[in-house]
Parts: sequence; structure tokens; C-alpha cells
Amino acid sequence: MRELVWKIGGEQGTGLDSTSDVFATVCNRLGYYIYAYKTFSSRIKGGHTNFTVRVSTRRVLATAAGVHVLVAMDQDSIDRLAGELVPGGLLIADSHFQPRAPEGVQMVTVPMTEIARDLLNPVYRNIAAIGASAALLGLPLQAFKDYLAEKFAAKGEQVVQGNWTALERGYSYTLEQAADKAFQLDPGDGQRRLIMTGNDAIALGAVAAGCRLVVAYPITPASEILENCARILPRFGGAAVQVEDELAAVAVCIGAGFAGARAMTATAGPGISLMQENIGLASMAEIPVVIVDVQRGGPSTGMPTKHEQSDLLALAYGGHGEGPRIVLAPGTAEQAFYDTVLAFNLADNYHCPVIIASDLGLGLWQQTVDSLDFDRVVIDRGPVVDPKELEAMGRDVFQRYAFTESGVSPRSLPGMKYGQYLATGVEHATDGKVKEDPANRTRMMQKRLNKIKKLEIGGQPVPGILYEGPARPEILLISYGSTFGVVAEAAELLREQGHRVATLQVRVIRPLPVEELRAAIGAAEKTFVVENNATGQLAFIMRAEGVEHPVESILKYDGTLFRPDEVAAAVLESYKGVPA
Amino acid sequence: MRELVWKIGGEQGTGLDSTSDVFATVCNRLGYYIYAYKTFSSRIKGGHTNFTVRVSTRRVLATAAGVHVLVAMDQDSIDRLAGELVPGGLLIADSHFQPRAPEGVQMVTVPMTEIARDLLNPVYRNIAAIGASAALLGLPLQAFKDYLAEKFAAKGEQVVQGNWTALERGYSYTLEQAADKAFQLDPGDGQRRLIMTGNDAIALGAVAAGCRLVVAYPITPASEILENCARILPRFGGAAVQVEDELAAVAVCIGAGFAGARAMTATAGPGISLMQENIGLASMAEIPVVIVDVQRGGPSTGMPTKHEQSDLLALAYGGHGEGPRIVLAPGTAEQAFYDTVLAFNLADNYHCPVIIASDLGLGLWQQTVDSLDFDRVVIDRGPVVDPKELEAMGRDVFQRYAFTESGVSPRSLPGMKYGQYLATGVEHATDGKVKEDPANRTRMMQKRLNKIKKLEIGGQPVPGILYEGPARPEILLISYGSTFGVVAEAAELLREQGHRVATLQVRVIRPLPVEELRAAIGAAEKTFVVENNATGQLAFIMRAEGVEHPVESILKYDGTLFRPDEVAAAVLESYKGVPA
Amino acid sequence: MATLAEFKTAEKAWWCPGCGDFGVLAALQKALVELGIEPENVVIVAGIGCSGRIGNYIYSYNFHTTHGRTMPVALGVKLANRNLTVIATGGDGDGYAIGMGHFLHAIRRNPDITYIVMDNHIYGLTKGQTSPTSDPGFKTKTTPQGNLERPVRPLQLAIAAGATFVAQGFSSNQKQLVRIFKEAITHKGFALVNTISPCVTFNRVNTYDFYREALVDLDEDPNYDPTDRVAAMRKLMETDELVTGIVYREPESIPFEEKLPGFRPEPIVSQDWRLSREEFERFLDAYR
Amino acid sequence: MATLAEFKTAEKAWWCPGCGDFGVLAALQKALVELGIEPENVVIVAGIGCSGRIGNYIYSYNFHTTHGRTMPVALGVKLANRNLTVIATGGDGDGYAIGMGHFLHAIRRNPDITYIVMDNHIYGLTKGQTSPTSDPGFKTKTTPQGNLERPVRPLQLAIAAGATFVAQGFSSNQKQLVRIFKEAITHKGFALVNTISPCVTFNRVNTYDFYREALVDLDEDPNYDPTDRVAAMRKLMETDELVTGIVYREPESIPFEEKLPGFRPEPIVSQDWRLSREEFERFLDAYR
Ligand SMILES: Cc1ncc(C[n+]2csc(CCOP(=O)(O)OP(=O)(O)O)c2C)c(N)n1
Ligand SMILES: Cc1ncc(C[n+]2csc(CCOP(=O)(O)OP(=O)(O)O)c2C)c(N)n1
Ligand code: SF4
Ligand code: SF4
Ligand SMILES: [Mg+2]
Ligand SMILES: [Mg+2]
Repeated sequence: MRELVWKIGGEQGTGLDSTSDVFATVCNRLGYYIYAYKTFSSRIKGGHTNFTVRVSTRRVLATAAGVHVLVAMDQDSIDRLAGELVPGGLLIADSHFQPRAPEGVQMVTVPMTEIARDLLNPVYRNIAAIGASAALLGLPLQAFKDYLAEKFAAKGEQVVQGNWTALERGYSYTLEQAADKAFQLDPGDGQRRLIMTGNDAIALGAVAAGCRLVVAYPITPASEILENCARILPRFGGAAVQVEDELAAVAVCIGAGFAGARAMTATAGPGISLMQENIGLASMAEIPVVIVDVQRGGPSTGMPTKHEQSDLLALAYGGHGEGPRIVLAPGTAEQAFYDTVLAFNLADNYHCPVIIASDLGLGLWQQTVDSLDFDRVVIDRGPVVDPKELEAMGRDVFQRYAFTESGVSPRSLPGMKYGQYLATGVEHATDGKVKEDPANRTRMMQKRLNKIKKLEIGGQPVPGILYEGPARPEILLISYGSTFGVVAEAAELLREQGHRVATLQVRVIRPLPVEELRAAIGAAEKTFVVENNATGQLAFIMRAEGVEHPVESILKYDGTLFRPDEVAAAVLESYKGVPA
Repeated sequence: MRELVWKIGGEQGTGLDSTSDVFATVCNRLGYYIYAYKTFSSRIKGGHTNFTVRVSTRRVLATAAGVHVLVAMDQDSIDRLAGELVPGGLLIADSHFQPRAPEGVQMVTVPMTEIARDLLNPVYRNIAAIGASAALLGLPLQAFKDYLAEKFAAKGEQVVQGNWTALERGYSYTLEQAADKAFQLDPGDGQRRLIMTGNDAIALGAVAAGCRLVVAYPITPASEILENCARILPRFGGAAVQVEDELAAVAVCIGAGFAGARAMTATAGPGISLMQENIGLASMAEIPVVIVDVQRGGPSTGMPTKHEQSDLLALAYGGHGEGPRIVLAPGTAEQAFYDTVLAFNLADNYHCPVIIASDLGLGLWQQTVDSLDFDRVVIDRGPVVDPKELEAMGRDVFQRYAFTESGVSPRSLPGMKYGQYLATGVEHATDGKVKEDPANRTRMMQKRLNKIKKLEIGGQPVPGILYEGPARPEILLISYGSTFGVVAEAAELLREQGHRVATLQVRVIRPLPVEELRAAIGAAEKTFVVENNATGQLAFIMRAEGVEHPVESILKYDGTLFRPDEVAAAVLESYKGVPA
Repeated sequence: MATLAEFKTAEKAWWCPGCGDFGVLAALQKALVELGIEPENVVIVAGIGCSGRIGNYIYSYNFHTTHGRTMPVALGVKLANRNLTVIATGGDGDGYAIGMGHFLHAIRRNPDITYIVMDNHIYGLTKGQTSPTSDPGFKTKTTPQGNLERPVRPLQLAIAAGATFVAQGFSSNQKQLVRIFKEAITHKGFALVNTISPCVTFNRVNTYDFYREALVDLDEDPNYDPTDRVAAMRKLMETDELVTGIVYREPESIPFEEKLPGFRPEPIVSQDWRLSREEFERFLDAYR
Repeated sequence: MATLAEFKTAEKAWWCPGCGDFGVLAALQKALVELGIEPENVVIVAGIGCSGRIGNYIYSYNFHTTHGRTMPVALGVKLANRNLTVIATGGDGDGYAIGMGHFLHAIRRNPDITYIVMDNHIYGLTKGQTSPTSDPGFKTKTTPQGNLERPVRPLQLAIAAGATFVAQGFSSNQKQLVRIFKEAITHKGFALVNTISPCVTFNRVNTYDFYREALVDLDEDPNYDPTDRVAAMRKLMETDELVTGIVYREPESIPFEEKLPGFRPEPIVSQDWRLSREEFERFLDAYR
């Protein structure tokens, strides 16, 4: 088989997250492509949670339609999840809770609790579950042993041995019971790829891009970005600082941006709402700052642990008044890494806030990344005046907000002699001094708004879309963020049914690539915009920005990501009753 | 003459605001229609300021194209403003500063400072200026004397006499010098109409609507709403409370709304940005709250004392996530009064935030209001459960968020037995308890978003537009907020040139009256949307919401309102080179 | 008069077994019962955090606000309906990080609200980050090498801000906690009860045992005078706030809503809001 | 070394004649000159308010932030470039109303920043509303019948929050103010200088004359020990903060940026940000 889906369900706070992580990481090391996601709630201990790992021989970036092997740590998990098993799917359950399987479901019971009890540590129950899973998926046990040895090396021989024993006992017990039932996954290619979440990728991207200050306030599902950086940045002379709230977080970054450092904050919807005023400050005073929004269910506190893509309007146009903001939308961990580097380069080159519109699916789910290319990481600090030239100019000559053709004016940095100026959120003249005269106001507004009309870095345009498929498709599927992977698979499904399908990922939400969108939609017979929100925000923005071609929205806003088959079905549904 | 424009210029902090107020109020009492506006900056004392009063025999709600009588209290004012004088216009200047008039300008010098010095009080200088103005505009002096007597009655006979003397000396001195040059304004109709600003009207509307809590943080140009209410509300058992910031202000109002009172906050752009998160809370927990935004130049601190209409997107869609908000846009003080009453009724009937999108022009400039009708003020508290029915139900039966046909669910108020529930910004079930299950989420989102699709109060639809003019016009001018009055006059100017013009005022920004807009634009040959912002936000929203007809934007974003002739010129400009 | 059962909801509290918040919930319900307050007249305004769930388990009117905004929301409830017993609750992050400004301004204003902070020196709901009351050196996900900031000392801040009632309770000392809550609720004005409520999942330093050792009970000290502001402050500075009991109380406290000029004793919600025609016209006269 | 002239800008200060802020400006410029700091190494982070204009008149790098956010912006500047002298300034509304939370958290964090609050007990720029430091009973546009709230006592709050340097100056006592500013700027850590700066236009109560009468100079009291935290607090409580001088100073204060693990002494802005290929690969290894 080319792909298997493994799922484990149980109680929150019982270590299933690290169980799933072990399973996914080992499969990744075996050379499979992984997509691993979970269902969880705000509750810390107790309440149901489950983790799913897609293990495939090709790239997969979407939730699975069915489960091959389900590991149940309690009866609740069976009751909730057994329905997801594909025909012929297997249920592994801890024999301790005397599991009852629904009719027609093949169950293998494994004495996980007993194994753990023997080993005097309840966490081995989960390791036994992994052993059992390896057996049923036909995966080599050694790979798991190697990984566990590495992971627990610091904890000493005994812990490693304990893990091994639990693993082996789960494995062999299961094989004995159900060798005949086991699946046989095609072997992985053995390539050592990366496995990471979008939050990981953004933290890495920031450090690689030269960001040395990450300042944030904890919030699901963005906290890991701050937490990752708190571990990493001290190694590079930087700092991750948890501050008192999001108002402070973005303000610290803006202060640092003014002084010439690269700083980033990461938050979710509620934090974005709180940051709106200061995002406007950065727009107005032309200060670089990078802001990450890992979107979750809104509005208000909403659904903190559920996926959604409903902040686009707030990100692109949400503050009072009108100022430049750039909004990037990565769809994979790989894109998230490069977009973060790009975000810093854009911020320094356009002197304005750059927002990375991530989402819970992208931020938290693990995925395989082929590789990240050191040589693609270029730091472009943008137009900064030469201190020597400044000194030569003398006092009161330098114009921080000079009108230029591009609208971007080279900046001075504190510490440079004769570069002194006033940076202010109030309207100002070219030297920065407050000036409210109508003619100046009009010109300054145009300067700021026009400079981001077209984006380029190092003379290269920043691609606004990613298009894949035939030039004149029957069906065009538009996505952004983590629906990207879903739409790619949905397109496959539709192609299998004989449709001529292309996909278009919107990579930049603001400035929206209007011409590219017009051309692509104009060439397609029918266009669908696939979004995880209730009002079709991307389609809304497209119409508003002048993409006048009709499109159909496929929307889901129940807190879960689309499955590819759902998208395909929605597309086909819209053809019903319409002569082809 | 049917209309005269009077202007006074001088230094900030020298009492010109009250001078202008006296002049405007007396003219209003004489039965003229007044539109009075000023130019000012954030500076408290010093710096130039000027006040303009249009005095007309018919309703005027726009800035004037030229000035008939300019009163200059310093040379700076002459240098800045003399160019605005119409041919034949008159300049009155205080002889004290030895004024120099530009060539071709007729100047009358009046010893205002000397008059004040004689009377031992520098403020009489301004009163002398009023006397001089009355003389040149042909206005009856007695009306000014009556008003000053009334105004200073509490300060005693001597103050009244001092004012009278200054007034009379300014008047007679001027008549002696320039009786021949005086204008002759057609007499007013003597009707005692009202004169007020939009901020006044909103404060009055709130009190009339039963609002007993006004909670805000000072900010230009909205502070007067709180200040007015601080004077008025104690008389009605209510309170106006200045709190620590805008985050608190809106939260206090939401708390009060939850408990069943009518509460309002008023702010400008920066405050709106700070309120975004809690506006979402009110959307989500279905709590009535009324928020006033008196828009000013943005983004960030922007231009605090300058007019703009650039918060529409933030008001209608600015928060993270997607929830219901109603946005009303009054264009006159009269509309502002009734809209405020409407806002409270809508909030209580739709259980969501209602935002009044005012702007600096509407908020601060004085205008004549024919009358405000006591009988049109109806308080409709919306669906509240009957406490007796609740008691009969017993415990745990009442469903605060019951699914209903309209999407609105009757609410209980704290204090009602068995009406207990949880109001939360987290997604919840019909009883209010936290619930994140996908099916419930989808239904709750639809409930909340759909309930505001059509607005009605007492079975009557709330008009989304105000249309005036022929059904199939050649030119359709669309406005909102204080461009309403500008567009009305621009339409007149265009009609005078033989064009068939209609005007459409958008009264509700969200839910946008899409059908009405489509019909009207569809019937017009050419449509212009007139806005005081840089990106054409209303046109943007119209396209996004599905008004697909092409429109042209006429934009101004230099901090000043349009003049009617500017709008007319922009319209005609767009016809140039195009065969009629 | 309501019984304890009547103050409970059908929902089972979702906190981790052993969480300090269970004790706060129990004590609060008991205090309300003993004070003879009817459940429908209680409004719990809760913040976001594990602690913020407390309202879900009390059969009262409950408002679960946004993170950090309990204070202004509670003020709004109280001003709208003066007859209600308004209790604000939340965590140390909710109240002293993002909510710090509102907290101190609420104190200055002194409305008749009780504020119970469930202080566990950690961010529970977001899974273990540093809180403003975290000890120096405390290691968390966001300070893997130890917290660098001086901890917030809420009781000293409250007194410095002019609080009229300041107390500290401990979730596992139920008897005292019930008594403190009752005094706080009956106090005329703003009452802060910082309540030590250990997080058994993410804070292995500030444990029950730690507090059992460390806390000194001021209520048992016959020489301690809780009406002496200067002495209270000195005591707090000297003990680093490791005390329980009523630290300070101002007997003459007048709540904000009683000071507001013209503000009617009858709750706003039950007033007739319509103006008479005469009132309306008098109103307009100012604009003629 | 820069002269006083070099610290001035061409712009004429726009405050009302007699405004206290003129004195603050003059003293600050003088202090900077006397400390021998170069204008290009000074960053003034100012709030919104009449006071917030101060940066416009100093030939330094100036950042005029949004209302209430001076503290975090100043922290960002300092962290980005540790070599800069960072001075935050603003009004009593900016700092103690909307900015209250940031103010106290800045104190807890103790970065090497000087914070000068120009305290006039009123909102100047918005034309005369109540400020958090306004006296009880003070009549303004928003409290026409008198202020009902207890005034913020910034010095007590600062000490309660763990401040390492707390002082109060008076705009018309230039000599002392220059000295205080110099000590504040040289203090290693966060230094609060609440500076009485009368508003001659909107505050007719807290006038120059009033303060000349009321203020007691602590610097002149040989028995006053500014390193005794408890004594400082008592003094402030007893005098209702009507004092000038250095109220408290902690000699061993270590600024936040020196405590951050691994944080380099070399300013971030002048570091080479590129990773080596090896560093990059080591990085990725954690995800393999
Ligand atoms: C504006 C905003 N920022 C961040 C969050 C995420 N958040 C939820 S609870 C919480 C802090 C929890 O700590 P605490 O207040 O101490 O409560 P506890 O869980 O410890 O009881 C945070 C940061 C949020 N909900 N809203
Ligand atoms: C978010 C926000 N709210 C309100 C304002 C309006 N505002 C500007 S300055 C100010 C207060 C001024 O008082 P203070 O800080 O004491 O400074 P002062 O003018 O007295 O020096 C206010 C409320 C604003 N600019 N931004
Ligand atoms: S995480 Fe801590 S605070 Fe939250 S419920 Fe568990 S023990 Fe309580
Ligand atoms: S209003 Fe007051 S604070 Fe502002 S400049 Fe004038 S005197 Fe100074
Ligand atoms: Mg906590
Ligand atoms: Mg002030």
C-alpha cells in the first residue's frame, strides 16, 4: 500500500501528543511523507483527544478521509472514532478497559496497561501502543528503537531499556494475535527529510532571517513560536520576551524596528484585534515589523483550539484609517519558512508592517518538508542611509520621509550622526515633523499607499500566486493557507474523474495579485474559492479589489479543515443540474 | 442676497470658538439656516484657527466656496484667508495690528483692541468684531444684544453691559466707515429652529432613547459626546463615566448591556482599533451595545483635528473572526439624533453591536435642525423573556441562544429567576454552555450572521438608502456621512448646468442595502461615489458585497471636506473627452 | 434562601484533578449560600484562563469575558443594576498581566464589586508560561532559563492604589476562605481577594505543601490591625505577601455608584427610560 | 561633547506660554549636555498629549508613539540597541490611565530606561478632562460635579511594583530637576521621574504656587535614606507624595537586558545576522 492512516484516541493530558510525535517522526525517518494532526480542546487534563498520522509515499498535506489503524486508549475513543475506519481497518485497544468494538470492526486487544504496570511507569502504555501499531502497519521495529534511544539518551540506560521493552512487548503481542491482519505499507525511500509544523518553520525562518527579538504574549495556537524562540534565540545573542499583552508585544517590536533590529511578534485573532492601532503606527511612521497571525475560530475567544481562516479582512484592512500593510499567506511549512525570511526583507525594504497569515492547521500540524535551502536565505536590509554621507550632509538636511519614485525613503538608524528625525503616527512632512497641510497630506498618503502596489525584492517580483495545472482548465480551485494541500488533493480526485483541473494558491493577500487572478479566472470555465470561514473573505476581497469574474465559494467553518473529498464533492455538486 | 458667508480668523485659544458660536446662534435665531465650521490644530494656544459661518435662507450642509465677510484678528489670518473672499467681499481687521490687505481687497479696520482696552477686558475684542460683522452683513443688532444678555445673565448686569457696549461700538464704528459697502442679507424667516452639532445630536438621541450610561475615554473629535452626557445624565439618574482607556470603555458598556441597561461609548479611530476584540465579544455573546465613531484622519494618531471617512472597513469588518455588527451612517445632525435612537432599538432587537459611523465634519460642525420630533422617539427594548414564564419553566429549561427563525433569541436579564445562563465569547450551545462541536458551530455562526441580513424595527424595514431625484438619472451621486450635504449641493450645481441628477445617501453600511444600490445604479447612466478617504472604502464594500455595476470614485483625503463645487467639477471632468 | 445544591450546575468542573480552583469554587458557593444571596441576583464575571471557567459551575448569571477585561465588564453590570451581587474572577495572568491597568483603575474607582483572583503563579490554560506572579528564576516554556522579572505583588499594589479591602486566601484553607469571601462580598466597595490556588499540572514549585509551610495567618494575629493602611503595607513588604487573611479594610468606604451625582438608587434596568414631552423640550431649548 | 544649542531643534515649542513642559524640556536638555551624551545616541520615546511633543524640540532620535504605549516602544528600542540612551516621556493620562499596565510591567522588568512623566493632573491636549492624578473633587469637562476617583499615586505604585529608581521633580525647580534627570539617566535600570509640570490653561488648582507651598524636598533631609524601600513607602504614604527628590534607589539594580540569557553586549543592530551553514544545518537537525 502507498498510504496508511494511523489514529490514536484517548484522554487529554495522558501523553498522547508525544506518542503521536514519536510515531510520526519515526515514519518520517523511514522516508515516508507525514501529515499529522490532532483534535483537542482547551481543557488541560481529561476530555477526549485524538491524533492522526497520514503515512504516505508521496507528499500529503490534508486530513484523511479514512483510518486504517485506530488505537483506542479508552472506550470513548472507540465510540467516537471507530466510524472513521476504512473497510478492513483495524482497531487496537488497550485490553485493560475491556473494550467493546462496534459490529463489523476488527479489534485487536493489547495489554498495554499491564505492560506499563510491569515496567512501573504508566507512560509505557503509550509506547506499547506504538509497538502494536508498528506491528499492524508492517513497520520495522528497529527504527522506533533507534529513535527512542536517541530521545531518552539523556535520561539514562534504564529509561531507554524500559521504552524498548514496552515497545517490543506491544509489538510481539500484537504480531502473535494478528499477524494475518497486518497491513503492508510500501517501504519508505529512507530519505531523511524534515518534519515540522508551521510554527516551527516560522521560528526557524525568523532566526535565519536575522530576527533577534521575538516578543509575544502566549495564545493558542501561536504560543509555540515564542516558546521555540525562547529556546533558540539565546544561542544567537537574541532574546524571546513574553510581555504583558499583545498591545505591548507589537509595540516592543515596532520600537526595535525603529532602532534597526528585526523583531517579530506572533499571535492569534484576539491579539490581532488588540494590535490594530499600533499596526497603523508602523504604517504611518514607516517602520518595519513582522507579525504572525495563527488564525483560529473567531470572533472573540471563539474556538481557541479549532482551525479557521477568518481574519483576512482584519489583517489586510482592519485598522482605522488607511495605511500600507503587506499580508503573506504560506500554505506549507516550507513556504512558511521562506515567507518568514521574505517578510523581514519586505518589511525592511518597504518600511511597513508585514503580516504572515498562518492558520491553526498550518501552525500546529506536523508535515514532511523535503529540505530547507541555506542558500535561498538572503538578508536584504533595505534602504538605509550611509552614515558617512549623513555626516557629510550636516545637520537638518536628511529627510527621512523624502518623496521618492518608489515611495520608499532610505532611513537612518538611531546612533547615526545627523540622521536624527521624528518618527510619528501623526501626519508629517518629509523631515518627519508634524504637518497637517492638505497638499502634504495627500502626497504622503499616496507615498505610503502606493509603495506597496507591486512587491519586489532584489529586483525580483514577489510571486502573488502559485498556479498549477493546464492553462485553460475546466475547473480552477483557488486556495490559500492550509487549504492549499487540501485543494491539491481535491484536484487529483477530480482529475481522476476526468476533469481538467488547475489550482491557484494566493500567496499574497495584500497587495492582492489582481492581474494574475483575473487572467487565471478568465481562462477557466468555472472557478471555486475554497476557504475555512463563513463569509468567503478571500472572494470578498477579490471582488472588492477588482477581480470582477464570478467565482463560487466553497466554505467550511465548523472548526475543522476540509477533507479533499469534501472539496471535490462540493465542486461536483455545483455541476448538478447544470448541463456540462 | 439669499446667502452670506462670514469667516473669522486668529490665534487659537483667544476665544474665537465662542465668538463664532454667538454669531451662528444669533443668525439661527433670526430664522436663517446655519452651517458653521472651523479649521484648527491640536495645539491649545497659538497657531492659526478660523471659523466660517454660512448664513442662508435655505438649508445648507456643506463648506462654502467663497467668503463674503472675513474678520481678521491678526495679519496671519489675512495672509492665509483673504484669497477666499468673493469678488466684492469685505475684510474687517482689528486696526490694532496695523493690517495690510492684499491688493484689490476692500478692508475696513475697526479698533477692536482699543474698544476692549477701554472696557478693561480683552475678550470684548471679539464682541466688537461681532458688532462690526453685524453691520456689514445687515443684521439687526438687537438680536445679538438679546442673546448676549441671556448668555451672560448669570454673570451680572455689568458683564452684559460691557458686552453690549463692545458690540455697539464695533457696530457703529463700522457703519460709519463702510455703510455703503455693507451687504444686505434677505431677512430670516424668524423661526426658532435648533442649532447643534452631530455630537450634540448623538448625546441627545442617546438620552432620549433611554441610554443611562455613557462610558468613554476622551478623544478628539468625540469627547463632546461624553462631556455633554456628563452634564445631562445626572439629571435623569444616569451617569457618564470617563474610564482609563477605550478597552475599558466598550467593556463597561457590554457589561451594562448584558445586565439590561442601554449604554453607549463614543470614540474616534484609535479607540475603534482598541475596541475590536470586545466588539467581537458582543457579537458572539449576543449583547447589545452602541458605539459611536467620530472619524478623523488616520491611520494611527493621524490628523486628530481633521476630517476623514476612513474607518468604514474597520467598523464593518475590522475584528478578527466573523460576527454580526450593524453600522449606521447619519449625514446630518437630525439623522444623527434619530439614528442614535434607532441604534439602541436595533441593538436591543438584534442583540449585537451597533456602530454609528459619524465623522469630524458631522460631529463638530454646527448646523440648523428644523426640529426633533418627540413622538418619533420610541423605545423598543426587543425580545426579553417574561420573568413569570421563566419561573414557570423551572431550572435549566430556558435556552438563551435558542435557534429561532429570525436568529434572535429572547434574553433573560440578571435578577430573573431561572433565567441564569452563561454569556461567553467562546462558541456555545443554545443554553450558553461552551460547545465546539462542528454541527453546532456551523448553526450558531449562521444564526448570528443571518439575523442581521434584513433590519426592521416594529415590523418596519429600516431604510438602507435615501434616494432623491429622478428615477433614471443621467448622473447618480452616492454619499454617506457628512458628504451627504455636499452632494446635495453638488447635485444642484449640476442641475443648474442642465444635468439630470439624482443623489443616493447610504444610510446603513452594514448590512449594506445591496438590492437598493443595484437598482439605483442600474437605472443611472453614470454613478459616482463621493468619499473622504484615499481608497474608496464604500465603493470597495459595494463591490465586495455584490454591487457589480461600475462606479467612479470621487475621493478627497487631505483632511478637509469636499466643497460642492469640487464635487461638481470632478463629475464634469470625468465626462471630458467622452461623447455625451 | 438558596441551598448549596441550588448554586451548583449540572456541568462537571473540568479542571485537572487536584487543581486549586476546585477549592475556590466550593468556598465561593458556600459563602453565597451563607450570605443568603439568591442565585439569580449573582453575576459572575470571569476572565479567560482555567480559572475563568469558574462561572460555568455556579448557577448564577455568568459572563465569560475576553482575556483581561473582567474589571470593566463587572463595572458595567454593577452600574446597570445596583441590586446585583457582582463577583469578578480570573487568573493571575488575566488580572495582573493583560488586566493590570483595569485592575488598578477599578480599585481607584471603588465600585461595590468583589474580585477573586485565582493565583497559581502560572498560565494554566495556555499550558505553562510565566505569569506576572511567577517567582524569579522560575522555569517555564517561555523562560526556559528562568523568569527574570520581579513578581507582581498584588496586595501592595492594591494598597498603593487606594484599595478599600484587600485580602489573601488559600484555596485549601476552606474555612478561612469562606469567611474572607463573605466579608469581601459584604464590604461596601471594591474588595480584592487574591486567592492562592495551586496549579498541579504546570507549577511544581508553588505547591500546596510550599504554601502550607510559608503562609502566615494574619487573622490569627491579635496585634494586627487591618484598618491601618501604613502598617498593612509594611507587613506586606516584610512578609513578601506570604500571608492570608484580611490585610486591609477601610470602614468608611463609599462605593463609586453611591458617589455618582444624581445616580438613582433604583437600578437603571428597572427605571422608566422615557422622557416626558416637557423634559424633551427643555432639552432642546439649550440648542435654540 | 555636544552643547546645549546642539540639543535644540529649529522648531519653536508650541506649548501655551507658562506651561510646565518648557521647564522639563530645558532640564532634560541640560542634563543630557552635562552627561556628555551625544544627540545621535539619544532616543526620546514620547506619548500622545501636550507633553508628548517634547521630543519635537530635542535634536535626538524621536519616536512619537500611540497614546499609552511609550513603555513597550522604549523597551524595543533599548533591546535593539543597548548603546542608546532611551528616555520615555509622556503625560499623566498617557502613563497612568491608558498606559498603567505597561508602566508597572516596565518597572518589573527593569530595563535601562528613564521615564519622565510630565504630571499636570489633567488632560491637556484633549482640552481639560480628568486625569488619573486629578484631585478628588476636581471639576473638569467630564466631571462637572467633581472627580470621584482616588488619584493614582505613581510613586507608591512604583515602589510596590519593585522599582529600582523613583524620584519626583518639579518643573520650576530647574536645579534639582537637572540633577534628578542626570541620576535617573545614569541609573542602571528603570528610572521613574514623575515631574510636576503645571498646566496653566486647564488646571487652576494644581498651580505653581500651590506646589511651591506644598512640596517638601527630600534631598535636603539628611535623615532620609533613599535606599530604604520600606521607609520610602512610609514617607510617601504620610506625605501623600507631596515631595521632591530621589525617593528610592536600589544600588544593586541589574537592568533587564543584562539579565537576558545569552544576550550579547554588542547591539543587535550592529551584529552580523547571517547564520553559518553549519549553524543552519544544526538547527534543522532538530527536525529530522
Ligand atoms: C487577547 C488574548 N491574549 C491571549 C489569550 C490566551 N490566553 C488565554 S488564558 C491566558 C492566560 C492564562 O493564565 P491565567 O490568567 O493565570 O489563568 P489560569 O489558566 O492560570 O487560571 C492566555 C494568555 C487570550 N485568550 N486572549
Ligand atoms: C487611543 C487613544 N485614545 C485617546 C486619545 C486622545 N488623547 C490624546 S492625548 C490624551 C490625554 C492627554 O493627557 P496627558 O496624557 O495627561 O497629557 P497632557 O496633554 O496633559 O500633557 C488623549 C486622551 C488618543 N490619541 N489615542
Ligand atoms: S492546568 Fe493547572 S490551573 Fe489549569 S486546571 Fe489544570 S491544575 Fe488547574
Ligand atoms: S494645555 Fe496645559 S499642558 Fe497643554 S500646552 Fe497648554 S499649559 Fe501645557
Ligand atoms: Mg494563572
Ligand atoms: Mg496631563
